[in-house]
Amino acid sequence: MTLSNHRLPHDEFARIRAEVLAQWPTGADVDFAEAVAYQRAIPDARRLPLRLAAAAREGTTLVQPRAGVALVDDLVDLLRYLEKEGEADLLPTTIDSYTRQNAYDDAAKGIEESRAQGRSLLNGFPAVNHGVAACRRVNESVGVPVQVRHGTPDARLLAEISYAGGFTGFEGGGISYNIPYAKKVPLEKTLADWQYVDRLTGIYEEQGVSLDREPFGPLTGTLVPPCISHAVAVLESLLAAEQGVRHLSVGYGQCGNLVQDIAAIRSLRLVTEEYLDRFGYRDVTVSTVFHQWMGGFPQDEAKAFGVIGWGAAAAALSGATKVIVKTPHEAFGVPTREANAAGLRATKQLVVMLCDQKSTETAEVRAESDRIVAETRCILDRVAQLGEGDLAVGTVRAFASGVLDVPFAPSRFNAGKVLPARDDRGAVRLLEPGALPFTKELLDFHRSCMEGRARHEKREVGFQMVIDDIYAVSKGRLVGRPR
Amino acid sequence: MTLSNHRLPHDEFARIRAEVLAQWPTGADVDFAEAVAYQRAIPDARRLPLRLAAAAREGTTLVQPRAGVALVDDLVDLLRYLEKEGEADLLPTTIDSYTRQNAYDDAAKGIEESRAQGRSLLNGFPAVNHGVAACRRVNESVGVPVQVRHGTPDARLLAEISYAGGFTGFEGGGISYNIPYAKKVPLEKTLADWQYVDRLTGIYEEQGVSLDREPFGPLTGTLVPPCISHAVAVLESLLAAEQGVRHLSVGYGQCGNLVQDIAAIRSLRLVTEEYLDRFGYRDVTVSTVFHQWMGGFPQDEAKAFGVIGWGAAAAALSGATKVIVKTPHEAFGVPTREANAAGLRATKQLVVMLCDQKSTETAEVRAESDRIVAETRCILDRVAQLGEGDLAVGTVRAFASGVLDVPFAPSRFNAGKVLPARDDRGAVRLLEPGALPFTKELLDFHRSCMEGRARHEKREVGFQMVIDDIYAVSKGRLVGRPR
Amino acid sequence: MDDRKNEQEPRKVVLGVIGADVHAVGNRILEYSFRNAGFEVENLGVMVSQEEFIAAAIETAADAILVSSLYGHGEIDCRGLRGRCVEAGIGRILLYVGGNLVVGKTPFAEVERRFREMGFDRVYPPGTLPETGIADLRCDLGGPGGAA
Amino acid sequence: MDDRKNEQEPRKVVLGVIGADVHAVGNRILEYSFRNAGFEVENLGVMVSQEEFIAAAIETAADAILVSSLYGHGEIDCRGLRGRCVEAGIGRILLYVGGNLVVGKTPFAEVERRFREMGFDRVYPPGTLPETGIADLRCDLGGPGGAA
Ligand code: B12
Ligand code: B12
Repeated sequence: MTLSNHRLPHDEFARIRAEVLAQWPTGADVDFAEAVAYQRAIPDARRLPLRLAAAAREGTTLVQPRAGVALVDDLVDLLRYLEKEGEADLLPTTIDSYTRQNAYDDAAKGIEESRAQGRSLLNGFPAVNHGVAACRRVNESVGVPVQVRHGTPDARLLAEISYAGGFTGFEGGGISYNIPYAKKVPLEKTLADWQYVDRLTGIYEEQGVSLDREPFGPLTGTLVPPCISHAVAVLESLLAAEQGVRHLSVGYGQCGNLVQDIAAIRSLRLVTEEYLDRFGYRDVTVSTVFHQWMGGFPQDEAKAFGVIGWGAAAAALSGATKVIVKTPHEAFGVPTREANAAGLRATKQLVVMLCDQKSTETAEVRAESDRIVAETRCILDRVAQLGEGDLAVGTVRAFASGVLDVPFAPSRFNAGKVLPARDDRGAVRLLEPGALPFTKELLDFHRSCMEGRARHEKREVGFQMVIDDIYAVSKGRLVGRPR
Repeated sequence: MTLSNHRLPHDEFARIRAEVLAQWPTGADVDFAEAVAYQRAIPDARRLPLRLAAAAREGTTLVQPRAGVALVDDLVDLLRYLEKEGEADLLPTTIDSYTRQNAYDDAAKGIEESRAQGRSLLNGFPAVNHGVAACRRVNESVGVPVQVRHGTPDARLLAEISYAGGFTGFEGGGISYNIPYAKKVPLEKTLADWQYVDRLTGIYEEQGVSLDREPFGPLTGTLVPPCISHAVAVLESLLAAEQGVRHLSVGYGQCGNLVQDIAAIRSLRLVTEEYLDRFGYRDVTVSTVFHQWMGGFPQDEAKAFGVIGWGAAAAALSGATKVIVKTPHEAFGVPTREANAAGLRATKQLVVMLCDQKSTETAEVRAESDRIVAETRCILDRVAQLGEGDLAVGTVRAFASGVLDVPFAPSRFNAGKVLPARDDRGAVRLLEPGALPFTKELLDFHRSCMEGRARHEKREVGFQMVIDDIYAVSKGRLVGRPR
Repeated sequence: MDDRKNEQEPRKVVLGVIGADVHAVGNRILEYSFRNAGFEVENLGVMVSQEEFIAAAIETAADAILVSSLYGHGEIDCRGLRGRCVEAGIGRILLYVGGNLVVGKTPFAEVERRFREMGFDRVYPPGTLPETGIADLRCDLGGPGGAA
Repeated sequence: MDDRKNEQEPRKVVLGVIGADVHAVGNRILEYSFRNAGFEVENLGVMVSQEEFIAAAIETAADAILVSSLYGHGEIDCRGLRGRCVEAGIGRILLYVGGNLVVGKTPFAEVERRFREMGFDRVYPPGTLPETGIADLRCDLGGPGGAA
């Protein structure tokens, strides 16, 4: 089959499904009809799309942690703790890195070792190894929606087990879970594999089971300019909608400049809705996800709280539907449940305190938002052009030619020509635009931003700025000034 | 002597001085000439006005804690710790509540009991009891400027000992350390007593010793509208300048609405400079002080970190010269040094991270700032009128008539007619303007703010809103919505 | 002394913030809340001495003295209050105390013990809502639902 | 084997992120910094297996293998690397490891002990700057100012 952006035909889907469910013994436990019945019986309070829709209506920002450990009982304890002591509105199940590589044998070893040593040796929950019944136990143990968060290029089996296991949301996409999360997996392969995941989501929807699909917004989490992550989010949304997905959450990783962050969430909602509409997907709901600072964190816990607070404040002022929360342990390792809950409560305090101060319509924000939309359109329209109307094909060609290019991504299918750096007020701009298909006006804008900073810092525009910016937040700054 | 706003004549000052220094045995150790020599020898790094001027030039926001314990050695340890582990740019010595009441006998008991029990039973440092030499030891133990922070209606002896003891900054004023800090001390008395403190500062200035004087901005710390605290700050600045004070830091307690907070610092600087200029005080420097949220705090430490982070962010965005920092123990008691340093580091991370994003010139901020200036002028001009040109006399008459009126103040010389409450976006407005001499336009504005909130909340404008607002932050909100 | 008054007659309390403490906000809310709950409140405001509390309690024939202390010197300021009540002939009056009673964040059980030893009938941790004190007072005074 | 090369000849290092780990940012900076410091760097990027590290070290006759592990599985991924080096005939090669080596915030002394026991010559805590590794490597290789 060659890749194209069309709904997977039923028989093709069925053929793949047989293969997928055979990839690991636990696949045998997935029975679609039974799973639909199970999903339908899930109370509204635990259904992610409903909770997001309610938040959007009320104008509140929901709070969600990252969390996952090797063993089922421990995960249940952890999630209950985060719900109760962390006041989490939404819960996650973060999947371990072996499962993300479909290395279920390694995951099995990790489970065994974790049992033996009495501590989690895996950085997440190996949901495939544990299987459908275990996932259901996890979901039934809590009172709020649980979403699977991972970073898996081929997440087909994981999606099957997750949905049958009662999760009502599934993160990822053929671009966002490939380029930042893989080294040599071709985009053709991940785009096709995520068509499967989206089609699976679609057939649940057709049975009256609403599920949330969330492209992973922050990508590499490191100085990603909004237009690049927006373009990816919109493409994955369009590809998902084609497969019948009805509930999309599009995300963005905080850059740290308040005007840019608010404008990013504003423009992300607008541009996603614009393209869904333009491509004829009319009955899709869109919510927005704000990720607190995704780059390197300060080691000191009090300073980390500062960064977390700033992320919470920006999320609230931007009016994002939910915020994904960091913890004071971020610079060290997977957090203890106490540290995780502390990050959540600090965030909760601020998103609730600031819910009445959304600032999406100031002159500064509108101007920045308009520019982000313009940049994103430049990229998306060229992708469509490159694909001769087919967005899946266009995506592959766009990455090959650097029209889509994610800074610092490990994938060899990513051009890696774009270099971002901060301007003098800390907004992320382009130091080296690579092959991004911007208008001259936009290119000039970015150049003048960098020159303004260089003048202020009395040094040349150059790679040292990028390095300084990468370290900056962990060293207590936003703009990496020369020392 | 009847009160009037004129520089204290030399002989009058000398007469009072003899009395003041005799109030407690340690007063005998103050030798002005020797103290001037000592002060002159203090290195620049420990001179508060110089440090503030440098920060203003560089556009950075300095970080300062509150801290004070009963015993000298413990205070030295504490301040060193906050300098090193808290990364404090400026240090305080917070004075205990007995000293603030000139109850030096009680303070002496507190010192003894603290020695006996091995823990501080006083809520601050009894500087008068410890005397000049001890204060010098404190100052010499650290590398940054140390300011005395207290709340003392009659601080004449404390000021003498502080300046001779090497402190280079002294907080307070005849209004701001009376109305929120006393019950039945007449304003005539505190205004006169602070003329003495200011004159003392002035004569040090005349000897080439620069000292910082800081009117206490937040007053009762509880829903104080900016125009009221600004009016007090400007009056105390004018009264101080008349006595020869040359370095003024004017303060403001965070209200929590970002636009209002930024506008408050902007307008505070503008209106202070405007009036100093108007009354002919031309060689006075003005810096601004942003107090992180001064009302009731949430008990949970993670949530407290959230509130602290928001204060740090607002301080940085407002471009305040320094920020006074709260701690995660705020809701409970005087913090441990660890908790104090944690509040400082969380704040430091954000003020440095956000130093390039000052937002004082947006349309929203300018409009709010203009209104605060207009309100403050209404009050100040009426004070001048009531005093028939004498601002000291005017101040007394203004409080008597409610033209100046501090919400929730304990003083019986405060009218207590004004009732503040938040508008629908959390800015502090006037629910009951009392006798504030506002124009009709301004009164209408406040009324319509309250009506807007009432409509949204579907309840009447009333005292219940005030109560709900007082509890709000400690319960995780800013606007106290009905439950 | 008659501890059991007519149920209809409003119960009287003396309210104030002890010592050199000027924290006025909680005091205002307590006054408002106890009044709203039907008590007769003699509010002495802030900076109240032990003598003033006792004099007001005698003068109003109060059922209880509600002491607040926020600023950290509560431990020193409250010592001997029960003894002075006994001396003044109102030894059995209810004594409640609340606020931030000691210097620094301290385990509340420890704080409660110290103040109970000083003769307080009820001791409240930081952040207590007026409702809690009202319910307890009703109970201690044998109001609706409470034991005599 | 000749461990002491001509001082002028650039020293060679193999660099990479081990296991299923995709954290690419630190790796880029390490490459850039070690190059700038005069080393010849063979950067294998992310997701590098033990076998790939050893093959590259043999092929380039490297002086050291610099292993990064950020994602928490470092403990599992690094086990046996020294043994495989011995088997492959480069048993004395310098092995450095850094990053976020274990799952969760752990006292570093404990982490260092575990990785030293696995045969690593130097173990670095989270947040180590490239300069530290460069200085140590110069020292271990007997460069300027270091012992041979
Ligand atoms: C950015 C980031 C990501 C990005 C990575 C993008 C990319 N492809 O590069 C994304 C979002 C994709 C990501 C994914 C994941 N991440 Co991540 N990530 C981070 C983060 C925030 C910053 C890492 C970074 O770039 N730092 C900046 C660079 C410059 O520093 P550095 O990587 O530490 O490297 C420097 C030093 O360590 C040192 N160094 C490193 N190696 C060596 C070796 C030697 C010899 C020497 C001398 C020095 C040295 O020098 C480097 C340059 O200064 C860290 C937390 C943090 N540090 O704040 C978490 C973190 C590393 N991630 C973590 C985890 C768990 C994951 C995920 C499993 C789960 C998830 N959260 O989705 C996946 C992993 C996927 C996989 N298979 O690897 C954990 C690891 C937990 C642990 N060890 O217990 C961390 C610590 C966060 C946390 N506290 O939970 N992550
Ligand atoms: C606002 C405030 C101030 C204002 C007070 C203005 C005024 N005149 O009212 C100002 C800025 C002037 C001030 C000054 C000082 N303060 Co102050 N202040 C606060 C703060 C932030 C809020 C207090 C408040 O209004 N809360 C809201 C009201 C509604 O709550 P509440 O007062 O707790 O009262 C409620 C309950 O406690 C309970 N309650 C109280 N008493 C009783 C009694 C009974 C019987 C019952 C049932 C219930 C009950 O019901 C009340 C209503 O709900 C608190 C910390 C906090 N809580 O976050 C510190 C705090 C009380 N202050 C403190 C200190 C040390 C001071 C100063 C000494 C030093 C300084 N920082 O300048 C001076 C004291 C001066 C003096 N002589 O008293 C400390 C006390 C430390 C301790 N106990 O260890 C605190 C805890 C801050 C801290 N962590 O350091 N303060």
